[in-house]
Amino acid sequence: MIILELKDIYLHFGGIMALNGVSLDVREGEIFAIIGPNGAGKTSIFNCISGLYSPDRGQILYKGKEINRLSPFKRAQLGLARSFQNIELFRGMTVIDNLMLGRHIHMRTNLFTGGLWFGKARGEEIRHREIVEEIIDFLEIQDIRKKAVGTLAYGLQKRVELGRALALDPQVLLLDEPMAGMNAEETEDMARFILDINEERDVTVVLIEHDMGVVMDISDRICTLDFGERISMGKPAEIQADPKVIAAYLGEEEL
Amino acid sequence: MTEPATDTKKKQPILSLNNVEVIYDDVILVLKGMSLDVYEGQIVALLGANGAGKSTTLKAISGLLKGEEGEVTDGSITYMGQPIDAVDPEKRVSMGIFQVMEGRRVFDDLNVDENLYAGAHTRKSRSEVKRDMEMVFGYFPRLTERRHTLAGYLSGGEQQMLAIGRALMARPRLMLLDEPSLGLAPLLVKEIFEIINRINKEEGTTILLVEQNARVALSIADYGYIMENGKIVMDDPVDKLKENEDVKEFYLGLSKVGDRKSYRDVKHYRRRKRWIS
Amino acid sequence: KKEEAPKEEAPKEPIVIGGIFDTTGPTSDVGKDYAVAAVDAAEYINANGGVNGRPIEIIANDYAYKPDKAVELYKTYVDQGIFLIQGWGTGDTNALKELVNRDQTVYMSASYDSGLNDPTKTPYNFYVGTSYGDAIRGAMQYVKEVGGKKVVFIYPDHPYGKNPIPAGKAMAEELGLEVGPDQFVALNATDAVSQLTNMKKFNPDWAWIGGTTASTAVIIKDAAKLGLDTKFLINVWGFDENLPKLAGEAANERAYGMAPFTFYGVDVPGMKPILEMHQAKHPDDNHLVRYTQAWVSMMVMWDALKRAETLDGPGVRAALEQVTDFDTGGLTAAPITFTGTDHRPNTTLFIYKVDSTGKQVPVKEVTLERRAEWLGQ
Amino acid sequence: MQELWFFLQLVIQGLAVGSVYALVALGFVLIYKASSVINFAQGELLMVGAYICLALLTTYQVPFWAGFFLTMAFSVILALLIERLVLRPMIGEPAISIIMITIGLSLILKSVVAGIWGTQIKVFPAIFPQTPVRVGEIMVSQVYIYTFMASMVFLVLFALFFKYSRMGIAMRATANSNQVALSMGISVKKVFAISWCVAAVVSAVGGILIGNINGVNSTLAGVGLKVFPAVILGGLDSIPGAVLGGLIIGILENLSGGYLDHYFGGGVKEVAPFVVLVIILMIKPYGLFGTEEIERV
Amino acid sequence: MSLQQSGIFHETYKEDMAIFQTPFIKFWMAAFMVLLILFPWINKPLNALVNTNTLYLMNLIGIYIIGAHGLNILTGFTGQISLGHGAFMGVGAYASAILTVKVGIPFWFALPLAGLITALVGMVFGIPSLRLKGLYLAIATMAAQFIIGYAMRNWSTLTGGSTGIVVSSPSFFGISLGDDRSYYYLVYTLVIATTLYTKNLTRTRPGRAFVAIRDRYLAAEVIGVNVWLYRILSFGISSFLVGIAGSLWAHYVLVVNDEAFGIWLSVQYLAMIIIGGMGSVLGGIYGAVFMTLLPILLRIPEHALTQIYPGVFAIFQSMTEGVFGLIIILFLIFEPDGLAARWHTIKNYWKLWPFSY
Ligand SMILES: Nc1ncnc2c1ncn2[C@@H]1O[C@H](COP(=O)(O)OP(=O)(O)OP(=O)(O)O)[C@@H](O)[C@H]1O
Ligand SMILES: Nc1ncnc2c1ncn2[C@@H]1O[C@H](COP(=O)(O)OP(=O)(O)OP(=O)(O)O)[C@@H](O)[C@H]1O
Ligand SMILES: [Mg+2]
Ligand SMILES: [Mg+2]
Repeated sequence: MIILELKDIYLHFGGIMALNGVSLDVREGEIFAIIGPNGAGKTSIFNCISGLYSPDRGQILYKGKEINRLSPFKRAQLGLARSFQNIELFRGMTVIDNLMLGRHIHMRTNLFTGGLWFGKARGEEIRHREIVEEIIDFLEIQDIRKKAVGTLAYGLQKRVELGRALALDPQVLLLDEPMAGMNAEETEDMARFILDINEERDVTVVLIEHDMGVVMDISDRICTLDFGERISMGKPAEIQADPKVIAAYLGEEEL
Repeated sequence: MTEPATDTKKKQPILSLNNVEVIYDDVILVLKGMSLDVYEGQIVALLGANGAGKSTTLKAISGLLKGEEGEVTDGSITYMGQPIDAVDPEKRVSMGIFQVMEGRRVFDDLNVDENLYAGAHTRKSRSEVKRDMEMVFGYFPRLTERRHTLAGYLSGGEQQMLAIGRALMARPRLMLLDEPSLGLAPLLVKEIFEIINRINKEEGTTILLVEQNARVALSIADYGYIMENGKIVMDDPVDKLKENEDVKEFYLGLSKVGDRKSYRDVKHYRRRKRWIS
Repeated sequence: KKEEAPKEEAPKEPIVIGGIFDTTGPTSDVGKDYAVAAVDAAEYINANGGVNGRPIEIIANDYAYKPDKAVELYKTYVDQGIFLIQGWGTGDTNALKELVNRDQTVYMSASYDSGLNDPTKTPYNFYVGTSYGDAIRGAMQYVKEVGGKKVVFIYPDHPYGKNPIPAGKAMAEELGLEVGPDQFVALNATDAVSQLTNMKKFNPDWAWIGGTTASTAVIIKDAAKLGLDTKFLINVWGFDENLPKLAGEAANERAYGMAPFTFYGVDVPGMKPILEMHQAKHPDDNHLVRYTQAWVSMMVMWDALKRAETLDGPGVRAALEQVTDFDTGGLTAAPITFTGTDHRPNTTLFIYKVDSTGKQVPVKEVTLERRAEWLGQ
Repeated sequence: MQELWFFLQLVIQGLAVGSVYALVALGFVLIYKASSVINFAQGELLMVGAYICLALLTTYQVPFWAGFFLTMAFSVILALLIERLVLRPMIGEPAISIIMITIGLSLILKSVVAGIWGTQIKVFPAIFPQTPVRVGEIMVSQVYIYTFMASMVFLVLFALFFKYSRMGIAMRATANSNQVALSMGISVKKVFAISWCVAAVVSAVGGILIGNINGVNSTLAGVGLKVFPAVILGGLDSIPGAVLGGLIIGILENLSGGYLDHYFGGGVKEVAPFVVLVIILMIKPYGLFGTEEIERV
Repeated sequence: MSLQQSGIFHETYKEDMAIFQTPFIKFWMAAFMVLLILFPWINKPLNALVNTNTLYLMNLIGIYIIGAHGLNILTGFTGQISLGHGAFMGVGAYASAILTVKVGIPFWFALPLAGLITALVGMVFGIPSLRLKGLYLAIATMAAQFIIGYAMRNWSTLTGGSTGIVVSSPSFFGISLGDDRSYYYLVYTLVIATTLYTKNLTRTRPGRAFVAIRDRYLAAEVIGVNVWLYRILSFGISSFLVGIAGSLWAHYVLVVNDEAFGIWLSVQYLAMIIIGGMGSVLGGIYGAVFMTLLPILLRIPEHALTQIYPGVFAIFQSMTEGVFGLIIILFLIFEPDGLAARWHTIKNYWKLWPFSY
């Protein structure tokens, strides 16, 4: 079943056509990768999906319903979560608080109950804290849980960001270059996390990544963009062999 | 520590860190006696896990720690035979040390051209700067069409190109590169490393390279250091390093037999091997 | 009773007086001189026998023209057992009047707000200058006398400026003067062109200015610039020795001041001790009529203290209410009298003007009736 | 006809007063552009400049031009001192702390001035011809004309400087990120020092001009507050915006004073600019010419 | 190395979330509370020492603490600088004065109502925050300051114009709260209540949303925070608290007059939270204490000097403001993150001591 679909999306900034009639569809339960040269428009697609950019033209469908006009926070409530290319964590807060924020949409505490604390608010805090701790265990970041994220090393921040997105309990997870800045071992961990999230939590993953080793290995389908246009879409093996993709993106060398 | 390669043995290192300790916020000890030598004309790679302290090392060298509540509390940093611990960061740039910071720190509100001009701040000759600018645009044609766009609007990869271009504009003697390949498309990664190699060979720029993409890094480096938890745990000429089993496994992503494996096959959570723990 | 920082070899415990002055705030340009004078006067009083042998001590604190600061100082003073205060502005004195009444603290202010001179409402408030209400009435009376027909009121959006305006308008009506539209010029205004251009349409013979010296100078200069024929009658805080300096030639024959007090240095008997004090303590300073104002306030207070039966609020109040025809040695336009039913010190003031050579000279003394209905108005 | 003259008089006078604001705003924007510091002591710099010049001219009887240049020199020294002692230690600290620092600075400057010169108003010796210029029924003091010219000259100088000079670019880079600017070899200290020096000089010029209009006392620093609506209206980081903002605020003040005061009982002059400001900001959140904050992820 | 203290292990998240985590801290907290309760009975000797009515000071401090909490929620937590809180406090004061004097409502109802009215006014002036960022917003709130100030001065029928409104002290079951001591208990009951409220708010969902908006509002929006709503709510709750402070102020100082609520008060509020530590509940308290005490403490040497050289006192007085400025500057230079941060570092240091590294 198609869970997320983009139909003929156009987006421009001044004279630059960032997206030029892009269409793609993501099936429920798959790992879908978007690749393409720098400036091809990958992040822009994510921004359109999560509602930070509104396309000039075209439709974005989530579970068959158009979400073009929804504001970003509403889309999050529908089950769309993402990470960012330039880490966008809340730098002043601890890891736990960042993840607890991921739980925001699932919590109900308001200005009154929160201020009173005892009773409702505390119970809710504890319940969600348990969920968050589970994610912390899953991502193996126990030892940094009370550190301010701003002081963490780059790679760890990426992991925390994944955790925050996960805390939303999303149905579709958009990950923008999750492996950037990781060495082989950490890349492996991250890949494992993504696979686990996909398999065990039944989350559909849309992935932007430049590490071809990972992309070709873990994704079910890949879409390639260049200059805002889709130049190919298909199984990893097809993409790898596509001369257009090789010329624009992969280069001649073997992987 | 093992001795550096024999051919450079007699020479004075252009940069040398001796037992450097760095503390953040007065309490967090990050570098715990870090030592490292870089010889003129070399490309030296510095590898290590997330949080090992690689970026911190570079910042200690360029003097940019101060802005982040960090402080070198012990040990010494020598550049061209002189201790530079007391030298202001901007002075270090005019002495020839230039750092490309992690995470594409471009000037958002300046356009691409102005960013490049800012990179050439310490240089006098306007005509040379102009020429180098054309060179940079030659390297990164993608930037040419975005010349008058504010850098903040560029895509991640474009910003990374700009950050590297800016470093080229400075024509440093010692370039500190913090993950130059971050977020770049594979094709471009290759190109960037070619460029790095070229300025090293042609201009004689010494390069200290922090890079997670160890395969590419080691392919152009002369000498490699591996750091963990604030210390150097291994250093060797690259050829030797590449043969090390641990390096192969953890940094090059090769299993014992030397071929690639699928991520789907990796079983859960192997215990990691660490040099120190 | 507190005994902090006692004067060396003081024979007796001093009578402590709380000072609430503005020496750093927006009115410090005049407030500082006033505060200095109050301290000087205390020294003079002590040198001349104090209060029946007891010295007085004035704690001069700055409140920077902030009412809440004034309240804080006031409360501190009361807490220390102080029952007599020398205060300053219209806003803060009004702010404190309830508390003053409750605590039975005698409060002598530099604000001559007419609202403070009705003992049925503010039994513990006193001041020694002709009230603003009487000043503005006097001004209208003068306008009438010299044949003026049309007047306009110019004032800042501020209690000192606003409070007397109704009195002025009522008086103008009573005298049959035509009143033009009010104009508002802020105390910190740097120009008044728009207001004066507006006023020009009505073209009054006389305009009342209820600002301070700085804003008055601005108005007068702009009036000259716009070539207005209007002459200006200026309330007490807007007319002092600085005005001709600031306004330059523009003030000549244009600026008239309502002056309850003799200007600093004028040769009257009461000025002698002031000048001696000046010579002895700060010969290089340059004083204004504000110095005289504070001095007179202290002298009246001294007189009452000496006669007070009990040294507390009610005692001093009673003594003040017995002040009758207190001779200020020519420092005020008329002697000062308080009664239990009327705290108006007098109803007479000088009208000064800036003459064609830039000198400030008295032109007239106006005296108003002491009408009962004007009490507190 | 008379109504028209009235209107014109208000506008012209507004322009005149506005050019004073423009001048102060220029210094303010300069500092902001170079270091993203909001300088709450701008008015005090102006006041100090005015007092220094006044002291030179009256107490020391220095001729005007000598006094003028000595004042400029003094302003530079003062700015360097401020930079060295107060701002340099704050490099890299959050903007809001630096704002607070400038508030502290304004308190110090104010009290030092009060300590030295007292709080009474002092009068400037007449430097400019006192007779107003007259066009039809409109009259403007000559000082204002000089002020207007000064602000135009500075406007052109600064605009060129920031667009084209090496230092100008370095300054904008510094405002963007101290840390990254340092890594380019840009001396953040120097940038701060230069920007404060220039701002102090511009302010001192403004101070002398304003001092000439109405004399000098501690309330002179209040002009500093007028700067905020002016620069925000123009766009915080825009040099032409500062000038235009200053002029518009001047005109607004005068028009509202002339037409509205009457109905609302005074004080409209002071608030009207702020009301207009909020309305304009709701339509153009970065003022007329301000650069938008970049918000892409 | 982790900063978590070693030696203490929490077995439940409930314990981990408690405000006072160790018996040691609990003990000192209790001791402090006892001192707080006893203070009005033991402050006399202190009065002479600092030459002022310390109980009055304590009350003012308490009132400012409540207001500072308010501003801290808005600026420290949500990251929206306000230069209008002085005026908002005025709204609270006027609302309370008008309600008690002109409408005749008892103080106990006027107090929360004043808070609500201020919250409403604050939210209206917070609307620009939906579009404005950073300093632009700061100046827009400064516009609020001037516009409200103008209304207070000129809407004479309601506000008594520039003369203001005289109010009376509240009473509690027939006992007048007009004296400093009983008012003290009123103020500090509310101080404790609002402090706990603020602390709790900031460590639960809404507080986290505030901080998220401060740190990165785009990311906050993408994870599902209704940025719009929370910005306005932040203005609302912040103004509510400062309105309460205003109401308390009015019934303590007993006269409401626009001069007290000028831009300077707004600046002082800002100084409080910056010096105390933005985004820290303790910070608001430290800041209010610091900013209220400092001028008083500065008066002590000045007072002594006045006694010795009465003639020159004016010079010293003009200097105190400068010294005040100087101390602010020194403070920010040496403690840019505020007093609360200093406390934090010391705490961290001792946690790890003697193995600091
Ligand atoms: N400003 C800071 N304040 C406190 N701690 C910091 C700060 N910057 C870095 N650290 C800590 O120092 C350690 C080393 O960080 P550093 O950024 O040098 O790592 P790195 O080796 O570059 O990692 P990565 O590969 O992820 O970039 C980390 O544990 C990090 O948490
Ligand atoms: N807000 C914006 N304003 C102006 N230009 C923009 C904006 N957002 C994106 N662009 C431009 O649109 C193009 C596509 O950008 P996008 O970030 O989607 O690229 P990308 O495929 O993610 O590249 P990368 O791999 O380098 O991250 C780029 O040229 C970029 O400069
Ligand atoms: Mg991207
Ligand atoms: Mg790093």
